[in-house]
Amino acid sequence: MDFYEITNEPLNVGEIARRVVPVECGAIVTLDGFVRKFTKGRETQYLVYEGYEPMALKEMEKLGERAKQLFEIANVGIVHRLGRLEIGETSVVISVASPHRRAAFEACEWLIKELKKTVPIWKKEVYADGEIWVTGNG
Amino acid sequence: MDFYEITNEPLNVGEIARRVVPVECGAIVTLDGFVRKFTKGRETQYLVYEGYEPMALKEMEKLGERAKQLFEIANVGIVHRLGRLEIGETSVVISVASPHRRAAFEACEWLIKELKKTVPIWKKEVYADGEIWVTGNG
Amino acid sequence: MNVQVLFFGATADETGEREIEFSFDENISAERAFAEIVEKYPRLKAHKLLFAVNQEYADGGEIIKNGDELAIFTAVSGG
Amino acid sequence: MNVQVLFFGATADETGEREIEFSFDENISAERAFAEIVEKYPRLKAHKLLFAVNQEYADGGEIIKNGDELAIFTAVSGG
Repeated sequence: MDFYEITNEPLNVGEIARRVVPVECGAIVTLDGFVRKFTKGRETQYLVYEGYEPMALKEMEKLGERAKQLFEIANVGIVHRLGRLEIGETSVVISVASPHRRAAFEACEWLIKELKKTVPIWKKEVYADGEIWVTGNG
Repeated sequence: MDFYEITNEPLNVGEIARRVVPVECGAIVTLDGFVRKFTKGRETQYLVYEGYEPMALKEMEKLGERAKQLFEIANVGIVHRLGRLEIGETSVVISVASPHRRAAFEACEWLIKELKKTVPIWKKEVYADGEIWVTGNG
Repeated sequence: MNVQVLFFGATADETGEREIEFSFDENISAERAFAEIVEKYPRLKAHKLLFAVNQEYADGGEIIKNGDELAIFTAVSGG
Repeated sequence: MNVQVLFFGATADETGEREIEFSFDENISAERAFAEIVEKYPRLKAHKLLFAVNQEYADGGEIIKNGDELAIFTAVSGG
């Protein structure tokens, strides 16, 4: 099963990863992105993620479909969390299942790179002395 | 925290992944290897993993140390399960945390490839009409 | 002809709005429509902006129709 | 001089043993020691074997000491 979701609830990495497993597959590669305490030496207190939800879901699904054309993979799952996230909490989980692990590694890495370029979600870093909306690299 | 473990209990992928997280890191890449239903078209009923446990732990630790020399990663966790595993159950989890995800992907892929060559653990595939100890590629 | 215009993150902060109604002449292109909106909220010019029409990235050539959903935002930073 | 010899997986099946005691002359090399064990269990010759001394892969040149732990197994297949 492929799935693309946006949620305000905490993410369970293992549970998400297992949902992409078809019987013919032997490996899942999962990326678990989470809130860093330090960004360029500055201490983050917490983050707020905001998304253009319907468009973000469409873009996530496009990425999954494109990944399945580019790589020999079986299933893709992408779940992004929105709202306030504390240090160490998972913001995004991307799981890819495939019969051969090489393709799963490649597809998972491609998916996170593309997600950061195209999926309309924004991150605000909150410091002790201010806050800033992070701008991606386009 | 790095860790290298062998267990007869079911593996919780998410719980394992989170143990490798240091505060300065932003991504964990996790490989979740599991029991396939079909191997070269033949239907597996279940698998039995056997290990030379003290040596396997030493070899796993060597791999983790080597990975930290080769790649810019913070922490490595490797947990392998032994005993009887049903279809779909996780046999091995390798989690790598790093500030930059590229290194985590590379290190995780390197670790599973090397683990399959050097860590003394063997897999027996049990079919309806027999069983076979799988021999690795050395 | 009326459309909805959505702002997110930095563009919501700059405009003080998250969602507005906006009126255009018929047959306006996306490029001209977005230019009009930016003129109304000049603080948006401080940013490199991305534009979407009906939840798809716009190339500017789209013809805006009554009831369309437009969005203006900065380079995404999810993940 | 006595050592322990461990078998795993296919080598345990071939020898019918998981752990045995084995006696050698003093100062025997790992290469000669493993050759003697394989002679006693000739069915092992059907396999490409790997050897370990004290939980480290052996290169054959090691000198076996009293109480050492030897192991004979086939190419690993974990993961």
